[in-house]
Amino acid sequence: MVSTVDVATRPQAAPDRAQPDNVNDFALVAATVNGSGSQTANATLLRALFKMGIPVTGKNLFPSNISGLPTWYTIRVSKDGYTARREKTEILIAFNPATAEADLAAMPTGGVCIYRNDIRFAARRDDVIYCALPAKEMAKASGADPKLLDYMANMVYVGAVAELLGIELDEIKAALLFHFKGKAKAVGLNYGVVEAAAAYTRENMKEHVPFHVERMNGTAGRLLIDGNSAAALGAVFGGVTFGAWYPITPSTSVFDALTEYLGYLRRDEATGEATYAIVQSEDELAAIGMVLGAGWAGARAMTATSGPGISLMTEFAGMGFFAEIPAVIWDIMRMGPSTGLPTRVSQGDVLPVYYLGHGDTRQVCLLPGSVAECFRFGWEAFDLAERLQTPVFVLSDLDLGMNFWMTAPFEYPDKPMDRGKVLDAEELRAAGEFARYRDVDGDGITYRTLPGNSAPGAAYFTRGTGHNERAVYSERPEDWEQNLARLFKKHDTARGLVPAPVVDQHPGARVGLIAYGSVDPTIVETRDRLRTTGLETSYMRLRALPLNDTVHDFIAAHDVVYVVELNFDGQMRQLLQLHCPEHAAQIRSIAHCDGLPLTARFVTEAILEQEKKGHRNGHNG
Amino acid sequence: MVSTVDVATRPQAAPDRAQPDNVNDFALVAATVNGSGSQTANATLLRALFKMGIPVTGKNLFPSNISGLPTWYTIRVSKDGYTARREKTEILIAFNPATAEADLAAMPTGGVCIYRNDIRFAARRDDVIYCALPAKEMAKASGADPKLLDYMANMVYVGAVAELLGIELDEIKAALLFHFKGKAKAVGLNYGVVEAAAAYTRENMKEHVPFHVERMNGTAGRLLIDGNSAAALGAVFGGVTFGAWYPITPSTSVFDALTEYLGYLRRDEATGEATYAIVQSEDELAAIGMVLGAGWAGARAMTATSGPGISLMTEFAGMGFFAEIPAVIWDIMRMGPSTGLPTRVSQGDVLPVYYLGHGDTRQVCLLPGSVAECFRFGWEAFDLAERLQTPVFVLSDLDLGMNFWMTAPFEYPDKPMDRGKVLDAEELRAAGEFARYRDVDGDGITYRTLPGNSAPGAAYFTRGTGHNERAVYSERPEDWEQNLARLFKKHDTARGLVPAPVVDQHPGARVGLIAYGSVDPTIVETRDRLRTTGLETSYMRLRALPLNDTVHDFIAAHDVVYVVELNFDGQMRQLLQLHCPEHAAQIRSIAHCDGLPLTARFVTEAILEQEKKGHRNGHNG
Amino acid sequence: MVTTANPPAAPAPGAKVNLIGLEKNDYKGNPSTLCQGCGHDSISAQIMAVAYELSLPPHRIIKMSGIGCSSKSPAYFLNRSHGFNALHGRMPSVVTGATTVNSDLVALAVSGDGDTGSIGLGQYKHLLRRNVPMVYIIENNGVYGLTKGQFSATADMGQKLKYAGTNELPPIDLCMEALIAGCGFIARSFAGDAKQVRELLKAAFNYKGTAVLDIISPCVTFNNHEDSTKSYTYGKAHEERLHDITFVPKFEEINVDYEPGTMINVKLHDGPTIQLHKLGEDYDPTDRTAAMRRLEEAEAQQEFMTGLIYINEGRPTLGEVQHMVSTPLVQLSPERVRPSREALVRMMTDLS
Amino acid sequence: MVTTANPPAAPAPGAKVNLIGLEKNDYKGNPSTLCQGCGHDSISAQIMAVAYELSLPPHRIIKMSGIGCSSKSPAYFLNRSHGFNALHGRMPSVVTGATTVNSDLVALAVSGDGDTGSIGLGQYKHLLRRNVPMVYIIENNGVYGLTKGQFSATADMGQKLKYAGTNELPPIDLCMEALIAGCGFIARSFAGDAKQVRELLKAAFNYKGTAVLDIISPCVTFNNHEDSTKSYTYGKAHEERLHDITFVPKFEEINVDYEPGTMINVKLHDGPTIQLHKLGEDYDPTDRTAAMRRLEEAEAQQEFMTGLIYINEGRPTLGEVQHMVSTPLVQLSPERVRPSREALVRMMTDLS
Ligand SMILES: Cc1ncc(C[n+]2csc(CCOP(=O)(O)OP(=O)(O)O)c2C)c(N)n1
Ligand SMILES: Cc1ncc(C[n+]2csc(CCOP(=O)(O)OP(=O)(O)O)c2C)c(N)n1
Ligand code: SF4
Ligand code: SF4
Ligand SMILES: [Mg+2]
Ligand SMILES: [Mg+2]
Repeated sequence: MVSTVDVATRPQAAPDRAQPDNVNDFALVAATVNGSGSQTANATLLRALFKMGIPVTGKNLFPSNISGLPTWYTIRVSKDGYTARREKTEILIAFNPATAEADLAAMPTGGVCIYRNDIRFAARRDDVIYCALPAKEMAKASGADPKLLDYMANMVYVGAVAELLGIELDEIKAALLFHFKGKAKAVGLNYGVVEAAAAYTRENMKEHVPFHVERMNGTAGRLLIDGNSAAALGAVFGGVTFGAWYPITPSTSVFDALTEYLGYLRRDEATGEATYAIVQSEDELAAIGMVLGAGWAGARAMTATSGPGISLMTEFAGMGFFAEIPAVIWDIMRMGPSTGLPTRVSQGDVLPVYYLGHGDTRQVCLLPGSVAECFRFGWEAFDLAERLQTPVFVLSDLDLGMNFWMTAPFEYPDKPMDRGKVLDAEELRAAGEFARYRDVDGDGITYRTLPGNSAPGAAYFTRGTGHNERAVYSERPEDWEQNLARLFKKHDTARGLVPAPVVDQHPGARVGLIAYGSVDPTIVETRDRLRTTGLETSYMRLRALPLNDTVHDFIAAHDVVYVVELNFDGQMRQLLQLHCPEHAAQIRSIAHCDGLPLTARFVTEAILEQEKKGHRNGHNG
Repeated sequence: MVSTVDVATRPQAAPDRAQPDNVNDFALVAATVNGSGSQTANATLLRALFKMGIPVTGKNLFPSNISGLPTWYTIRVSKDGYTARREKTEILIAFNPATAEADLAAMPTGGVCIYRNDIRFAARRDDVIYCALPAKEMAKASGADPKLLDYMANMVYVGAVAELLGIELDEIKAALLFHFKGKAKAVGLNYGVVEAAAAYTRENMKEHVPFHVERMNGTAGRLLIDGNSAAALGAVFGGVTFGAWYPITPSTSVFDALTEYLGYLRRDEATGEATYAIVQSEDELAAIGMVLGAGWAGARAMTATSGPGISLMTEFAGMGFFAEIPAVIWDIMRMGPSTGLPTRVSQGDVLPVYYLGHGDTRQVCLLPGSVAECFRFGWEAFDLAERLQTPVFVLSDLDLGMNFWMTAPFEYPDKPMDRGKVLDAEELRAAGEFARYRDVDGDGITYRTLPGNSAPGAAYFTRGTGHNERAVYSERPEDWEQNLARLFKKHDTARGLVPAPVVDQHPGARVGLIAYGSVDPTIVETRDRLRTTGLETSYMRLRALPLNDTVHDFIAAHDVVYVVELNFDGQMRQLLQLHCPEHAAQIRSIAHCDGLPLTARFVTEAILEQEKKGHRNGHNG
Repeated sequence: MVTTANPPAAPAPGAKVNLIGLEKNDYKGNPSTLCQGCGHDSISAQIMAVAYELSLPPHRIIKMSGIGCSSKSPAYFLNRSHGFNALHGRMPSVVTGATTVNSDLVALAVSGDGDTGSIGLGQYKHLLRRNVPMVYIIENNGVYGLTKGQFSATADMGQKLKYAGTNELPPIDLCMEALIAGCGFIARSFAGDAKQVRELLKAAFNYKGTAVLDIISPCVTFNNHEDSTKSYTYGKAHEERLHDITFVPKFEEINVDYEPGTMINVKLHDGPTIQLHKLGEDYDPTDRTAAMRRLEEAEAQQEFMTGLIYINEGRPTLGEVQHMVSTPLVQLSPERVRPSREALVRMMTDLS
Repeated sequence: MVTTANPPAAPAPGAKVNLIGLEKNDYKGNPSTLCQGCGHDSISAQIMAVAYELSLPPHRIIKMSGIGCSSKSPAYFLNRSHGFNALHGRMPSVVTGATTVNSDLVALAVSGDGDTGSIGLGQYKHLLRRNVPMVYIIENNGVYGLTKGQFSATADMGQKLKYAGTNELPPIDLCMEALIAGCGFIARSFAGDAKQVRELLKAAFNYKGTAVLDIISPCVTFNNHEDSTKSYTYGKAHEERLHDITFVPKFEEINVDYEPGTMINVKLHDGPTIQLHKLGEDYDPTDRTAAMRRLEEAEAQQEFMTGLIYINEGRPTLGEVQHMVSTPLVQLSPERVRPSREALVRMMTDLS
């Protein structure tokens, strides 16, 4: 049975009929239990909205657990195309008794609470609209296999939400077809529940719901995909031939997708044999060891991991840098230090990865800011690794990697593979002379040969110990110094080769914003909000480390720059201050890290506050 | 037979008789083959000079190899008490045919070349004085066991040097007695060779040698010891009860000494049983794991390693920081990145260790600048680790750790052991309430209980995952944020607890110098040299990370500060710029790293040059 | 043996208590967050039961684990014991440090097949070599549960999993690994065989060195289909007990007598006895070569053999080879660990 | 098998050359910097001899090692082969990557007992489980040479060393470890037994999976005193050969015939044969259980047994279970590794 808040008790705060409904600009959250299959329900809603042309994003806030704990899935619909997280969720789907009370309390006034009718609220608010659903009964009624009842119960809210918000049932059906890869039986079963729930809601929900969606043209030609799948697909088109990995959240889906896509796209038509090899290693230490072995032998090799795995790769990372071996390492950042929060997002590995390895090391890092960039860096990372003969770390994160984002179709690589300075037998015979670590071209990048090269003099000895130009062990001070100086020269060469920052400089703006990675959508929205307060800003989105000179120019062009990032220590802010010591004092940090993606509201307020008190970023060293 | 450069051919450059001899202010280098036992010969010379009251230092430049490769042992005698490395070595002991040619070429004009008479110099210089020794013959003549012949041959140069420079034979004998722990037979055998060689030299060497030593009073009440032994002794007096380690140059001697000293000083008189345990682990990952387990259980636990081991400890280091477990880790720094040069010195682990671990970590580091400080930090590190409940890294290096240095006798700990905030059963029953991670005192340091505590509520669950005040796993954003904020508050508390920098501020000096660790003696000498050029400087010797405010004041008080360090990347310079962004541009880097200790000449010239062109330290980020 | 370490506390009126005056509740943990029916939870239940039965003082137990669903489980039992949820595969080193400095502690470790057999294999083997005093439970389900169903190193060859496909590598037998590493207490059991798990646990708690329990513990979410050798159905259908095992505490008289040859009694170092009642075969768990042969056979025939595979208290523990004072190191007074001022002076003179 | 991979080059006039026209000198390395008389150097000598005899094309060999004196030795042989001096204990993972992407390469790895048995035990075991095609030589001296004489995990119990004192832990038997890890080629030898080392090496180069050679290689500087089981004197006095072994290349006819029962012939996958001439005992190296029992015995009796302990080419290699195209992955053309523009379009439509 359904709550109908009668006129007498209708909250003052509740939207006044006169006031128009909220169309295509709100968020809903589905509070469920993980392992109950609510992912299908949520994905269906998301896709249906998307196919109605309405810009959407979905974010899954899930526990580090397999089943039984609370999960929240937020869908934001935004006619303006904003995709950042948004604190306020006007529509609550309360399907988890364990959190229903708190979820209700967190709702904004005038919100809609769609709940399982077996949930009893102790403190029932009278400033929200209720819609109770006999989910269990309807699930049973569906005649589905008892094992699937929880699962079906979730389909009930899909139907109810569709009815209340005006999501087209055809799109729901299409989404189910897509999800179940056309399996008629599954689709029928689920859609049956959806229809029944919609009908039930239509009959029983008398209350007007002041939110609805309308078909628009905001997603034409676009698709929904998660960053890890995009990364994997990019690697496939980057010609990856070897992958070694050890499972760890949130990077696991990179290799799940990689294995799947390679299976489709990289088997010999005739024989069905693989043009690649994937090894699940015993740990991350072995994974990067295998990748370096493969890269040394001439393969495009990659691994994917997260914080704890990165820590375990430290020694090999230093060797890769020093022995100059190409490798691609995806770090899907989660909350650290230590095991931290495996299912929460952060950008906490920027500084440690840049300096990964004891001694004087500097690693090359790419910072994808969208799923399209995950795809692009997926192949470009190999070009850079082979061109620079060094490990390339791609720092994505849980939010970008595991959530669905809208994107234009990915662009096919716009340049042939760059295999770097490799001398084959013929070239070597022609060249005559070969010294593995001699800086022939003056860019710090030297020539290498691959094992198997039959030309005399092709062989050399790869080592993590000090060596001369001929890769022979040497303790001569000059040899060490020259070699390390060349490595840092190569690092400077890298500044010009890695993807340059994307700059939107606003003429005359006093304030500049610098950000990277999954924070980008937040900055886009933040700038609009700041503009409404009269504060115009410029924006530089960093896409790689090492930094280059455009950064100086950008900072120099503004009185103050705010570095916005999702970690505690203002890690990129530190690297920027080191890069521009002369501007260090005008670089301010907006670093925040509580496991959730940054919201435009938070960043906007943080900036306005600092602007007010003009406070300087103090001693963080 | 002996070369006597006759008058006609005497080099112009050769010291003019009129000119007084160089007394107690020169260096000699013994070029030998490692594994040939030349260490005894060199140690004997060093100790004899020291016992004559002449300030000395010995530096061993040895290969990463067990036997057969060139080794150079340098002894500097300095009436002024300088102990830094010095490029110029006026006296060459050429006992290694493989390097004799180059060693000769490297000598300064007017130097003395004492060589094995079976060595033939292709390019014989006529601006040096020669003294040839029939080493092999004399070794045979000694009647020593054939296995010991190479060894005895080295004793020959001891006798010759003693004779030529005027080292008292009694002190040589005393040194041998000390070395052989009084074993008469060994002493007799060796001393016999020394005497014979001295006699031979007296008779055959007609040429005047313009260098000699004179007894003085420069070493009264002091002793010679290496930093690793000092560290071990300090740990013993710090009440270390558990050590786990894995061998690695140059840290191995820390545990060799620790095992030896514990054997003397930490056995039960009655039973002879140990009040400690030492475990040689299977690798460094296990070593730090054992140390954290022991520290968690309430023991004072330590390990010692070098670069590669540090890299392997990364994951556990992050956990130690985050789960707040006391531990002491000695990093005897060698040349990195990667396996690098195991027998060469550097200060290349400062930055990587300070940030060791993925996510937002900050480690506490101590920076001993002398063997006396190695001893002091040997025990003080435990007080800090237990007070701060965090791993404490002591960053020593190969030069400080493996070479002999003069020092005043070590001072007994001037405070009782600080075991930190540990609640035992009684205290807990009294307190009633206990939450492992609650900041009761507002200093970021919380209370802990040890396993075995019988009071109800004493138990808690240690984890590397996100947790609330009660150490229960929590994904709540507030819990994560508060906990990390507290950890950084604790880090700020540490600023006040770690050893403060040692400052010698020169009134009105424009230029400040900042250095740490084994670079200290070089700075002392550099400042004197700069003074002679009219440049007065102030000096701040850092002794720990995190940095504190005195650093601001020091930098603010000078127009420019030079950060002098033994790495490529100016690692401490970077940390200083981050600590004082408002002064970042006036902080300049003098970083050099070729495997050898810095010399005063090099640093002086580097500073004068930068002063000339007033060049600013550019983009290092 | 630790059962009577503490003076019995005053039992709560009426409540059923054990020898040290604690109730079953005193051995409880937090509610489990594992999947309904996960084998790990049934093992946790046996741990609580045994700790109560043996009257183990909770404050002297340390719960040690790595990372994984299995490694989470220590949070779900013995809340009155300290716990240490270490890093993935690195629990053994942490236990080595903790038990060496405090010999009063009873280490109870829970790990998984991935935690021990994949990333942790090196530490596992070196721990066994050192014979660190502890109970080492491996909750073996042949998959990585917490990361959602990849093959672990103990997965059977040819096994199929929903996402991971087919496993083409031979399994690592963690009991055989323990045996050749010199481990002196090796048992295999099945989470579905509560009584055997209990009796083996009691024996393990009374063994002086490292006691390894490799317990097949089905992952109901990712590896519980009929054709999986790590499933409940398979286990129930195929379990082959080497013997029926009963643990007899030292204070209990053994007065029943059995026909000769029907039972083996294994006496443990301080009194208690393990009774092994003969079933199908003659099996002597004190014979190392026999154990090796039997494990070989079982693997060759894909036989799911459970019971006490090998026991031998002969080897010294790590603590013993350290020749330490009897007082646990962490309890030594400052005077005993910081030498005197005079001692330093002596050292200084010796060095100069 | 790689012996006839390359067309014979024109031999230098007069010089003695092998089947591919190379002289002994073409297999040399840099001068050794190891101690005079180090066992590792004699093993290097046998490697050079065998590579020449088998006419292995140097450019197809990769020399792999970890860290240690032993791991340095690849610099002292086969200068015409690429080498990779990896990290301490981590060589196995590097070989796994390199050989998987280029099946044309012949991996020759040299490690030490510390490198493999201590820090590297985990990678060693997992490599064996995967059956990575390679020759894996362990130069086993029971100590850490390069760090100056600490005990390694293979040091015998009760052994004494100048600095390290007495070893109180049992040794790890790297052959037994290999056997239970599923390795199909396991041999133990002695650096002082040049002929046996040579014949075993030839066999190993012709084996298709991981071939483990655990060669006792005395450290003359730190562990060569009479009472050390890893010394020359001990080895010479106590070596017990399981059999006399002769490797017969596929192109040589075996026409001598022996009395029945005096010899075992083991045929390898592509032609060559290993002849095992019976000595004291009847020993069949193709019987896994027998091998296990024999290793047990040898360890129990502290017997220094050498020879081919176990051989079985049955298990697929890592390359085989990857079901890859026959062309080595590193030789695939860009077209074969970067799918077409159309393929991307297809993926994009499927996803939208
Ligand atoms: C260094 C590191 N790598 C990877 C992970 C991710 N991870 C967590 S648990 C786990 C596997 C656990 O498997 P198992 O030990 O069998 O435990 P189960 O969940 O099956 O009980 C992995 C790979 C991690 N936490 N740390
Ligand atoms: C991570 C790391 N830890 C420690 C070391 C120091 N180290 C170099 S070689 C070696 C032991 C080598 O022993 P083994 O493998 O037996 O070789 P051997 O010298 O005896 O031939 C050690 C501990 C290192 N190089 N890297
Ligand atoms: S996933 Fe498997 S192992 Fe993990 S809790 Fe669920 S059933 Fe247990
Ligand atoms: S120390 Fe030992 S192992 Fe190393 S080279 Fe010398 S003899 Fe060989
Ligand atoms: Mg498992
Ligand atoms: Mg060795």
